[in-house]
Amino acid sequence: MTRYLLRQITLLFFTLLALSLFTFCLSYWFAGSAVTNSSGIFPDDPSYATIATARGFDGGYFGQYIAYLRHLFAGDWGRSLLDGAPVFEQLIVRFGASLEIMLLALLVAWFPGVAFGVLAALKPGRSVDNTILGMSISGYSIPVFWFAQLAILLVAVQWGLTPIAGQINPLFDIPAVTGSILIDIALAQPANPQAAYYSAFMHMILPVTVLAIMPMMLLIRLTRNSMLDVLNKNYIVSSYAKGMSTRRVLWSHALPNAMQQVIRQLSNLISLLIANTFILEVIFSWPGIGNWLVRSIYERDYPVIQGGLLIIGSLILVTHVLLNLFHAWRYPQVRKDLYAAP
Amino acid sequence: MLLDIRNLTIRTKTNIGTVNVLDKVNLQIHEGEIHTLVGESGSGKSLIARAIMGFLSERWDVTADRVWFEGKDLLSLSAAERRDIIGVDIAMIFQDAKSYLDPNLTIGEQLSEAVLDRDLDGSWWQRSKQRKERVISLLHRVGIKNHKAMMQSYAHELSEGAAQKIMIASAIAHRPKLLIADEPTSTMEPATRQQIYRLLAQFHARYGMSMLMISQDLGAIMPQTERISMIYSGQLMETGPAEPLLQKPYHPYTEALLNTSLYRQAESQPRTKLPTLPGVEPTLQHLPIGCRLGPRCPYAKPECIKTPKTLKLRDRMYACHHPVNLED
Amino acid sequence: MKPLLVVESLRKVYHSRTGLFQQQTTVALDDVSFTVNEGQTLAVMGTNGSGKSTLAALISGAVAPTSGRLVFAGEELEAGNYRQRAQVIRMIFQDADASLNPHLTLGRQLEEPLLFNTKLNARQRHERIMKTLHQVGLLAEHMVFYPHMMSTGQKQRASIARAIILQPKLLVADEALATLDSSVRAQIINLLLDLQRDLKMSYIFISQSPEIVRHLADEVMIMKDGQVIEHGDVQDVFTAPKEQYTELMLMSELQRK
Amino acid sequence: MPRPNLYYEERMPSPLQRVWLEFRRNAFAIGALYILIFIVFISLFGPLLTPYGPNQQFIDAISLPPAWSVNGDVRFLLGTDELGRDMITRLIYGARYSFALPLLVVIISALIGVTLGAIAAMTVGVKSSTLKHLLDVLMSIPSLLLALVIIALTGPGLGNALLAIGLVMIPQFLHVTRNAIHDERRKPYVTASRLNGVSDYYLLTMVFFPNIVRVLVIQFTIGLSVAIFDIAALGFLRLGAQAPTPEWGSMLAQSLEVAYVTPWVMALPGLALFITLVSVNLVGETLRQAIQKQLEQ
Amino acid sequence: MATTKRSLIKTCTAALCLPVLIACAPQSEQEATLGVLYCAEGNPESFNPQLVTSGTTLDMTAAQLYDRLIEYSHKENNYQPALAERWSIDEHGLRYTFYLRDDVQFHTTDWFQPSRPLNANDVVFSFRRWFDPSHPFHSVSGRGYPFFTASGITELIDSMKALDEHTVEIRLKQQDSSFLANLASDFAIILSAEYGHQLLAAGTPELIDQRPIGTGPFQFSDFRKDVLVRYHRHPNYWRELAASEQIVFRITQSDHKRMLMLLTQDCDISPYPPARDVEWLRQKESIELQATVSPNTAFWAFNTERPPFDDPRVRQALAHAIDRDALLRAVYFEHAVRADSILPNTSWAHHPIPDAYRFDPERARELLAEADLADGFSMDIWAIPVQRGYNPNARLMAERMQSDLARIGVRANIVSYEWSTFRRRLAEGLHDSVLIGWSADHADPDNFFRPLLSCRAKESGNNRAQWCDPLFDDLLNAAIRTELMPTRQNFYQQAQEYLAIEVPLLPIAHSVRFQASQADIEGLQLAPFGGIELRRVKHRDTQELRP
Repeated sequence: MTRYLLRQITLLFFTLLALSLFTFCLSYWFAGSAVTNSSGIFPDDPSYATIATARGFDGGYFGQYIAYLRHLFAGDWGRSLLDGAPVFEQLIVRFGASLEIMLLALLVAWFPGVAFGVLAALKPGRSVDNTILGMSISGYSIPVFWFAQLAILLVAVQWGLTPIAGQINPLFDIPAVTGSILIDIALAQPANPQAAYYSAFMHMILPVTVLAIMPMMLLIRLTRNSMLDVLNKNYIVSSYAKGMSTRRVLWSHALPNAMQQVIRQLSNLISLLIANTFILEVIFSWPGIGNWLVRSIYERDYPVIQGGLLIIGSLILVTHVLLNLFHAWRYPQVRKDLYAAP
Repeated sequence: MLLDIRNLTIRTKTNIGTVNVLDKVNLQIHEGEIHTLVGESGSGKSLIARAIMGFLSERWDVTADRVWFEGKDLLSLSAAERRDIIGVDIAMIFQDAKSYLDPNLTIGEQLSEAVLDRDLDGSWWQRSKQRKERVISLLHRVGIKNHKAMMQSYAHELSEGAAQKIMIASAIAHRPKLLIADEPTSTMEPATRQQIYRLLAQFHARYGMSMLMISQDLGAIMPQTERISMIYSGQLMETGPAEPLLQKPYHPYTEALLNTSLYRQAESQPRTKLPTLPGVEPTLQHLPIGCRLGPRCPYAKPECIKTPKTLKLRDRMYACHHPVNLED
Repeated sequence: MKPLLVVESLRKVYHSRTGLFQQQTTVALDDVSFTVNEGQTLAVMGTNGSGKSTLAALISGAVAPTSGRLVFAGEELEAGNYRQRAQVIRMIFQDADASLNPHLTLGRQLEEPLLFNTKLNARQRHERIMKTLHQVGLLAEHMVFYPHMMSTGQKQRASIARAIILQPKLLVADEALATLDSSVRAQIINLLLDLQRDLKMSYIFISQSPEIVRHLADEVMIMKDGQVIEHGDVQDVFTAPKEQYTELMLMSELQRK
Repeated sequence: MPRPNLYYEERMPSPLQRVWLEFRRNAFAIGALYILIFIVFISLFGPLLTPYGPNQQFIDAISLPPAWSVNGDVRFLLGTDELGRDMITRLIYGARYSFALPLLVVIISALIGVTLGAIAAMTVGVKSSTLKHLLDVLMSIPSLLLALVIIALTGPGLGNALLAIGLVMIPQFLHVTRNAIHDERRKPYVTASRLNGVSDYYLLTMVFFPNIVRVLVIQFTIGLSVAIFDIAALGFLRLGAQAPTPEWGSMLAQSLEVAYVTPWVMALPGLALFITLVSVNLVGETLRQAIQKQLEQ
Repeated sequence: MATTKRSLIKTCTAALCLPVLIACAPQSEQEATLGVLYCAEGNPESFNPQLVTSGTTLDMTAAQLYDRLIEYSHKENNYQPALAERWSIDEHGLRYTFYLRDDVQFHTTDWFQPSRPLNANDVVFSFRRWFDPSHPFHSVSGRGYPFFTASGITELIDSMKALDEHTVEIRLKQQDSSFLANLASDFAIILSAEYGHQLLAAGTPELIDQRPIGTGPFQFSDFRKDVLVRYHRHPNYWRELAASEQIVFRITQSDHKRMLMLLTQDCDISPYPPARDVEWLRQKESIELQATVSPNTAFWAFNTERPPFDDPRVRQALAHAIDRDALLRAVYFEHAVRADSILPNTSWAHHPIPDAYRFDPERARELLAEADLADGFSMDIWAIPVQRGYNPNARLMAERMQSDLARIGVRANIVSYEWSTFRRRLAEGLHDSVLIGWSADHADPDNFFRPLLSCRAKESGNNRAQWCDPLFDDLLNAAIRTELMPTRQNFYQQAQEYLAIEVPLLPIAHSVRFQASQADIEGLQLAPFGGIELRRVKHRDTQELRP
């Protein structure tokens, strides 16, 4: 396991390096001055020359890349071309906000997704299975941006159940420290935390639910398929041969093994989640990274694009490695396959 | 009579309609007997074992005059009642034992599942301690000395022989009255096979349990076998005590199988052609009417198709109008 | 008798990566030499991992040796030259099912070696295929069958047909009978015996079953950990094994007697 | 070679035909297939079917509800939008942008990706597991994000969005093809063909290809579904097709301004997208199951 | 059972353990959330109105954070004292003296604690910043002072000095009839000189526009880009204290979204509700809708520096190509009148010339042919991405115009950026043409000409047509040098006629301005000119927290 851990961490290191190299190259590929694109300082700014030197632009590409990495580690990710605000500070807050709904949506998707998937797998080909499968495919096919809009019109506007924008009623004076509203409320310790949590909760319901739909539907199918697969395995038969009840067999053998396959495909789910988060943040005015990145692309705010890509890319890479590690830790026979690979 | 199966019939749907995969099979196993069921692949021998265990899914329609185990009809038991028998009084081991072990649980965890709660008492902690002791003793009984390492290992780390030993340990946890072994050694190397057979023979001797061995090759049956049943394409061909049956088979099928198994090879000349049955075993879509061996049987006559019947001679039964080796 | 295939100090080493910089070296076959004569059957026995399958793969050409050479009827066989080898040495696989392409009809699969190794025209190829099918006891109609429509025995016959369609001199069978039912196995044994008689072929027979070896082979070679530990006439080796390893392997069910 | 059916009466379906037979048993999937064929049809012949142009504005018919409602007008079956453009015409034209173009893009990427993947698999052996890991990582990045990166470089626009999606799809097909061939090449039947001395071309077309075609078909349906969604999503984010292009995603984005007052303007393009995606996904999933079933026999 | 337990634990880990869910709290009536939510259309570009012209920024800053020397009363139609309790003008109209109040306190915040009330230094500091290039803050923020440059007061002021602690004197170079109007406009706000010096000492002068200190009814508290701007009540305000403890501007770009937010009570006030929604908003009982005739004009400006728009015939042709009546229906839903002059119909100098801008595609084609462009050409129409009082939906308007233009063979391409980028690029003159407009800052007609079309306006980047014509500038200067109404009217008439020939821009509409709020909001009044005052705004009853 240690060796595997080291190997994964090496892999992570190199992929992160490749990612940073890519974002570094973007400065050149984007239109305009590479100095401006990486630092956010316009050529007519008096500090332009100093910045260029600090970023190694008087030297070769390698020196520039090293300088770029140094700036990254120092937390100097450049300034927005639009408003001159430091990218890194914005990034942290927005990243927190994005991560919050992503994790919550994953959580919301997880349990019903697995439960329905198992339910369908227990009666393959029957009406329960067909209904769940049909629901899953339709649910998976709903364009999330359309669905969000329908939800807003119906739930929020027509029935007046929830608010439709932001993380919390802005009259609560909650300073954005981490970006994650639940954590920020805890940090801010307002006079009326209950009310603040309630408000945050109401603001979350709609975006998180809509965001959870597609992953949930995917999860249903993943779970169903791997569960069907596992239920045909011989060790399920031998468990019954021990005189175990169906419930126990499901719980201690079928489900854990089915989850193994699901976890292996979890990175698909995460990527779906990230893509949908981007879209939904725009719709629900959620002050997250996707909302920001999309607009920056539209506005060609290059330092922001680079920063956003770097952080989303890192999130994906780290998640990927964490999933691999979790998988190898939780499922011992996987490690053997990994070692055996030529 | 420990297990009494009368007219066990299993039907399933195919694209040409419902067919009898298993056709009125009778099988009796006495207390303390090792009974070997021999048949080629697809003959339905595993279906019998699974029907007894209650593993067959709904697409298999199981009917029988009786499937009695100690006088209880296994087919009409509820799931809970069945659990009092399956895994306790009837245990089963399988071919390719590794795949019957959960890859994600340690051997210790899986073995402790076989230990029933009702055999333990005391507090939660005490019970778990007892459970562990039971598991260790089971491992010792199947000849695994290094129980500590074994309990922590996973299926993929085991050799085939060791995996089968674990399956046996799990099966004998409650000293079952009947052990069903579905080709437990067919994929093993000869030496390992001997080891497993010795182990099984040992438990048979120690606990006096009955065993239903399933084998596809007459050449590789357990030496201690007392009775043999021959099954072909879902029909029982011949049943009888091992020695006489192997020496003088009545049924043409038994004889053909004996000839082809190289079992009597010592007598045969090397590089001579082996006497074989012509043709291939029928598929489910093309089951012959009457005695299913008919099309391949050198002695087949019209009555084999019209009125197949089972005859009894002393303690042997055979389903044939024209038995061989019966001249005396 | 003329030596057909001469195997000279054949060696095969596998490298596998275990870590970022470490390599693990496995010697699968270590300095193996022997000769197969025309019309003769050589059996190779050994437990799993003894290197007997590697040997089969090397002789058939599926794998290139690390060192050593193969001389066939005085001509050295080049590793990687499949067409040279296909004319003289053919292989029957352990799993007939997996060795047939599930998406091609049997006819197409039998035509494949003819297309690439002979100059026959379509009609001649068709005739050859029909003839070969008859030789292995299959019917003309099997030409349009896909593998999934045939029984195990028929599949094994088909793969034998593919092996002999180029009329090779040497047939390598890697555990070709291991997974067959005994009655089907007997049929195939008979077929192999017939073919050997009719086509004067040599066999290299890889098997774990002493019964089959005794029935089919002239010579037997016992392998252990990539090396030949015993080599001799079947009768001699079977009646008086020199090594305990051999004895253990020959034990099997015969002891019931 | 004699034709099989001439002297053998029983049908001899090839494995791929058997997949189709299995697929055909699902009535919903067949329905979905018909819908897709219908969409292809209107993509091709849309201009012949519609009485108006996609950007033709009727000043006297602004924001009309569908024809069956009280204020509707039979001239405009599904109503008009806030500029007085006929909804049904725009939807039909939209099929070109939202279905036909992604389809075309996926076909082209598939051709390129499969070719490259086949070349990669045939020339380079399984050497570096690290490379495979890197590709795996690349695959785990959402296609929409990659498309966003490319659009960040090229600027918004339908052409750029299509290009971006196409570029994103290529490595996926490459990866799938390469992996599938690698999985296949260890199988005995491939060794058997090699020992027959077949050419690389024969190996690729007759041996590998029929056996990996099911993987490719599945990847194709997945790719198509993703491409349709991504193009629409980019249009919705105003990074893809620009107004007044009747692309469903950008129609949806524009309709948001009037969603409350004239809900049908918003509901219709979304519905069209939904139906298309359901059909593609249903066909894909049924195909996958049929193949699964055939593998299990 | 041990096994089951263990696998249960493992499964749980696999299922990404659930954090403790928040208990749904019941609605609590805590007072900490009192305040008013205002839905703004975009981010403020700066917190200093001197630097900007955009209405969005003005609405959010001018009247809330700052005060001016004098104010204009619409009710009484005259100038009222504000920070200056009185003022005097000499007989030549060249010397203005302002006498300041002595009880005006600046904001006290975490980053600045004033040591003294407002005095003449502050006024001089604030004014010199925009007209005196040697002022230390003149080049801070680097945006220029578009309003002052464009309206010409920068050039107008001869000198300014503090006569004593509470008296300020301004001398003009020449008489200007719009000077007081300009002083009363939203741009002429007063900053704190003390704060300026503190920032200079700290080396962070740019903070003066980012963390503002003023004398206004609210003080700056928090700004999260794209999310909100938060102000708290200024407790030492010299007038009646602000009615609300807190005011939060929620930044929401989409007008539809803002309207929905009004319905879901995510907003209390939504300025500029979309015209198409006005009719049914009026029906809603929970929503109060206010309307005012607002002196504004939406227009289509051509970049006269770019060919082919440097040819007046092309501009005329484009003007004739547009069916503006159709635009009124499709875009304004008839809540506007057609503009036949840049000057709104409410102005006393209004002089419509309908014929110059009439819809006549035939004539347009002829003109294009004359300009050797019979085959048409393709052009960009930049449409403002936000909705303003003068144009509720520029994008929609552009789409309508696309089909009109197609009729004369002109292929139009619609371009849009986020609001601040849009303005930056617009100022750089990167556009072919732009759909934009102007709302009056004060009642003087000069406010419609000089900031929009003068040569100085071109320098300041506010001249959307990039049009500079000395003849036109002369007309404007002549008009401003006199107080005599008939003379001025005559000059302005000539100016409008000149515009009808040159067509640097096509006037499209003068619209009615709407404002929607929750029914329980009181103290909200629509001012015809410029920004919104929020100091009297509050919820009618004791406020309750809404989720």
